Amino acid sequence: MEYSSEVVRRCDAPRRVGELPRATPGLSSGEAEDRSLQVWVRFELQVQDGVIQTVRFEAFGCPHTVAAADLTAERLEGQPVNAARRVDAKELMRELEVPIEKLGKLLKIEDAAAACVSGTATRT
Amino acid sequence: MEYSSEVVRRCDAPRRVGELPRATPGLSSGEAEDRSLQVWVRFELQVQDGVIQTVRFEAFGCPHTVAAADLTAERLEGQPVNAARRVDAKELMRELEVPIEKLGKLLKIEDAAAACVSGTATRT
Amino acid sequence: MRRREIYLDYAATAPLDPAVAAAMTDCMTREFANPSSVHDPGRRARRLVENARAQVAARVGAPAGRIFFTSGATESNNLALQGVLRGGRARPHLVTSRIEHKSVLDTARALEAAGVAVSYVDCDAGGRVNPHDVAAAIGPETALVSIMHVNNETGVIQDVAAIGAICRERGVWFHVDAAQSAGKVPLALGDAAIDLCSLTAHKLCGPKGIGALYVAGGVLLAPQIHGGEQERGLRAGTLATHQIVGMGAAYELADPAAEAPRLAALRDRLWDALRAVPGARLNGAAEHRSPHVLNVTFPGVEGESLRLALRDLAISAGSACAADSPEASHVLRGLGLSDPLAASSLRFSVGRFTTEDEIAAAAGRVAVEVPRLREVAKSAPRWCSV
Amino acid sequence: MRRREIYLDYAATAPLDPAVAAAMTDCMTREFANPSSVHDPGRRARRLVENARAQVAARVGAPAGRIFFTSGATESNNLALQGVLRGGRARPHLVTSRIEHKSVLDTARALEAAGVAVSYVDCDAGGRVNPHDVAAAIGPETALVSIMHVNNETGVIQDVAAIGAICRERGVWFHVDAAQSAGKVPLALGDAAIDLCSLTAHKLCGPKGIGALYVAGGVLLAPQIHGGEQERGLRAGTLATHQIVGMGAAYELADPAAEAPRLAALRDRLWDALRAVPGARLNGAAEHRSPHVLNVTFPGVEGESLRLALRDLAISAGSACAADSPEASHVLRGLGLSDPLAASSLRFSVGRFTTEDEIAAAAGRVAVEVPRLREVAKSAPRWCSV
Ligand SMILES: Cc1ncc(COP(=O)(O)O)c(C=O)c1O
Ligand SMILES: Cc1ncc(COP(=O)(O)O)c(C=O)c1O
Repeated sequence: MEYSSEVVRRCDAPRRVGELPRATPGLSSGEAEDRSLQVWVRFELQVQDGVIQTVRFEAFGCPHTVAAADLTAERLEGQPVNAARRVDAKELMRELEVPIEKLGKLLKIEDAAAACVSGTATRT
Repeated sequence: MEYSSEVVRRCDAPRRVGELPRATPGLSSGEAEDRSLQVWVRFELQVQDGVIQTVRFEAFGCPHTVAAADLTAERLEGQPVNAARRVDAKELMRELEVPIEKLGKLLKIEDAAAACVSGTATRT
Repeated sequence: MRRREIYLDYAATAPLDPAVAAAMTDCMTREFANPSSVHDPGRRARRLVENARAQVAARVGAPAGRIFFTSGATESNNLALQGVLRGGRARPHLVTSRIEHKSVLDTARALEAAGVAVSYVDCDAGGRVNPHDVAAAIGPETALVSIMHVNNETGVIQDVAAIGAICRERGVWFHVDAAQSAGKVPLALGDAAIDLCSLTAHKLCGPKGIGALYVAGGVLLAPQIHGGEQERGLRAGTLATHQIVGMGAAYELADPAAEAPRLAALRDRLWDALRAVPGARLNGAAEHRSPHVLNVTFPGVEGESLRLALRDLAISAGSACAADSPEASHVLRGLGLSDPLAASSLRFSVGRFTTEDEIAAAAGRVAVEVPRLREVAKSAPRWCSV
Repeated sequence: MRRREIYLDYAATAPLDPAVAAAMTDCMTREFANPSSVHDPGRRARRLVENARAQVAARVGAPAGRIFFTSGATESNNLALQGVLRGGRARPHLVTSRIEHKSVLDTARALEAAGVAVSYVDCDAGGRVNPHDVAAAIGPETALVSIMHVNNETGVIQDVAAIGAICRERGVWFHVDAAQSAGKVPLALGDAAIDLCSLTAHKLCGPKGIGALYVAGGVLLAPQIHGGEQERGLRAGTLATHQIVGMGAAYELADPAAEAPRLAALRDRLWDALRAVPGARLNGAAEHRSPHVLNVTFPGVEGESLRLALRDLAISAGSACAADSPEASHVLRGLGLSDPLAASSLRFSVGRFTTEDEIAAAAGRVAVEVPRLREVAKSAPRWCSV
């Protein structure tokens, strides 16, 4: 597998790994998984006045998944909350030079982010 | 194909190649061939008082055949004429380290020598 | 800057021993003729080939005349299986195991497509094939049993003596893939109940692209590569003298009595360090192991990310032949591991030039990266680590 | 003491070019990892492999992605023929010629045993296969035509362009054995009507034991050696990086535009000298010849004795693969020579390191030995020389 330098950089030192304190006001979280693809992703957002303030993620997955989750977490900060519904796996793939066979995994990033605002997801 | 040093020596410089002068008294000759084996051998003997005085040979054949013919020519000199009937291909093979698959060719040496004293052979 | 590369992938391939390289270079520059040519340089090349054949034969305890050179163990495995089962004789049944190398399993699959019946014997949780299971799989139609000597992913040694004895008793030929074991685990083919045995040079600090098949007297094989009288008609193609010389030198150099304990000590030292990583599990029975392979699962760490994190270590997830494939190792699944656990496993394999410092450095790197990656997946569901 | 050895058997094999040897030695000592491994050293080895693939492809005018490495042209020929005809599809008919290399003819024979119908086209007295004869042999069941580019015994070039055009028209795949021609006779596979083409390194001052098969897009081949994903599943087995690097270097170095005229001049000079030997006859059409081969009959001189007498010349009677066999060359018989004349023939083949002095010395030796041996068989019957 080849990785772009951006993927390698983010995997070596992802900047938004972890959880937000449970007591954080405006906390919402969402996760998604695909066991057959061995991928699980979770985001936690802190939203204030409709704007995403802080994002944290965790992921069990390949380097592309981890890097894309880290990039997504970074990008969502400062966006209106609806941006979490509009994460685009294809765009992540382009930006991080992810091979097409990884698309299925990256779609779980879309799902996990969207789940944060759909109100259905809770922390497992 | 491996050749014993004796075979190589005799092929490099066979000592009894050629023909005896037609007018030689007591001249007899004999030849044998096997076209499927691509072998032809001829001996000429000069016999005096029942004893073989001089022998010459010619051969179209593999190195083992040429060496064995040369050795036979040398051995027959000084022998009673009946020795030409008793050339032994197996013995030539042992002495010259000839592989078994060449036996058919060496049998033509027996035949050509014997033909010298059978009275049937003439020079072609 | 990354640290200096540490090579712990000897089961994939090994560096050339400098003495082997020297023998090859000498041959390459001096004796270039075709060993099948009858002129003097051809004969000299032929002598080098026959000398190498004797060196290989001596290492595996076989008569030189029973060693046939091929392009490697992959070809040898193909020749053994196809040569027996495509021979056009009766008994179209093959018995093998689920944990063989791909070159056996894919050949078995190709034979199935051609109408051969194949029975795949399972291994136990320790990675061992039970000889009784082999016996049970043999039927009246069985022509051949093929079981590897040392598994390339776990290093587990199979009981080829017991399996061979069963094959003899049942009148069935027995093929052993010894690509990983030759020169590391003792094997005396002449005395063993083994009819066919695949060998390769490159796992033993010899060159890649050259191997051999041992064929016991009386075993009939249909050649798979036709043309020319090389290798007594069993394998056509111009003999690669320098490659054969390299294999001969490698087999002569290999000294299992001296090397196996040294490798085992390195491997054990590595395991002693790695077992300190929480959750680390050894794959394959602890007894019955070749000295050079250590396979460890780190539950809860995704395999591909772990390999990227440890990219300064040249190690592997499974076999190199399938290194780029996303499928979990069929061998680890054969041992009963789940897909995530199989994927969270690493194979470390040591060899002639591995040092204690490298072992210590590798263990140190793993001890840093595994916990770091677990942090990234801290709340991951249970299926990720069971 | 014998004179210094003179090597005129380049059609059997060639010495390594020192630049090739240097590239191989460099690879052998530095990049030993398995090119299928995904770690850094594996990737570096992979880059060497892909670089070599591009070098080979460039020399034969093919896209790199259509070159698949094998252990040599023998295996490539087997893979082409068996890969098409054992593919399990319909059209079980092969067309080839009687003067192909043994690796084609023996494979054809093995296919016949497996139920494939084979038509063997004759050549003319000049050693050329008439494209019309190939056309006539193609039927509705024909899957493949296999005709060599340059014959290894006579050096005669076949009209692969015309034959390829016929194959295209008839919707039949065309395989060309270019073991002798690559790098000596221009060949642009990408533009030619050729679907499969066998290549080897060692006839071009590269290493023995490595070759390639060109497979045009759209051609379906069943792999013959299974296991592992190497060469996109077409040919399993650990890639022999140093061998592949050697083949790449050899193909890159080969410069037919510069070398062919030099070789042709040496060959012509040799023939000018040898034709002075009474009765000497050239085998194969004088036009349409590869620059490196000269095949001459010396009627009335038994072949084996001639070769012994000329043992300071490394030359051959026919192909090296059958060098030790007593059978007369099937190629020369295909040209219409009798068994004795075929046996009285010598193949001289020149190459990169052949000098004018060697040519003169060789001709001088032949001019001495032929008359001397004719003396030994002076009264021999006519069948010995016709
Ligand atoms: C157990 C086993 N069998 C066969 C092979 C194939 O050997 P080679 O690389 O010589 O084709 C290997 C290694 O690749 C192996 O580990
Ligand atoms: C025409 C031809 N085809 C095929 C081969 C076989 O090639 P290799 O020696 O690479 O197996 C040769 C030479 O041996 C040859 O001359």
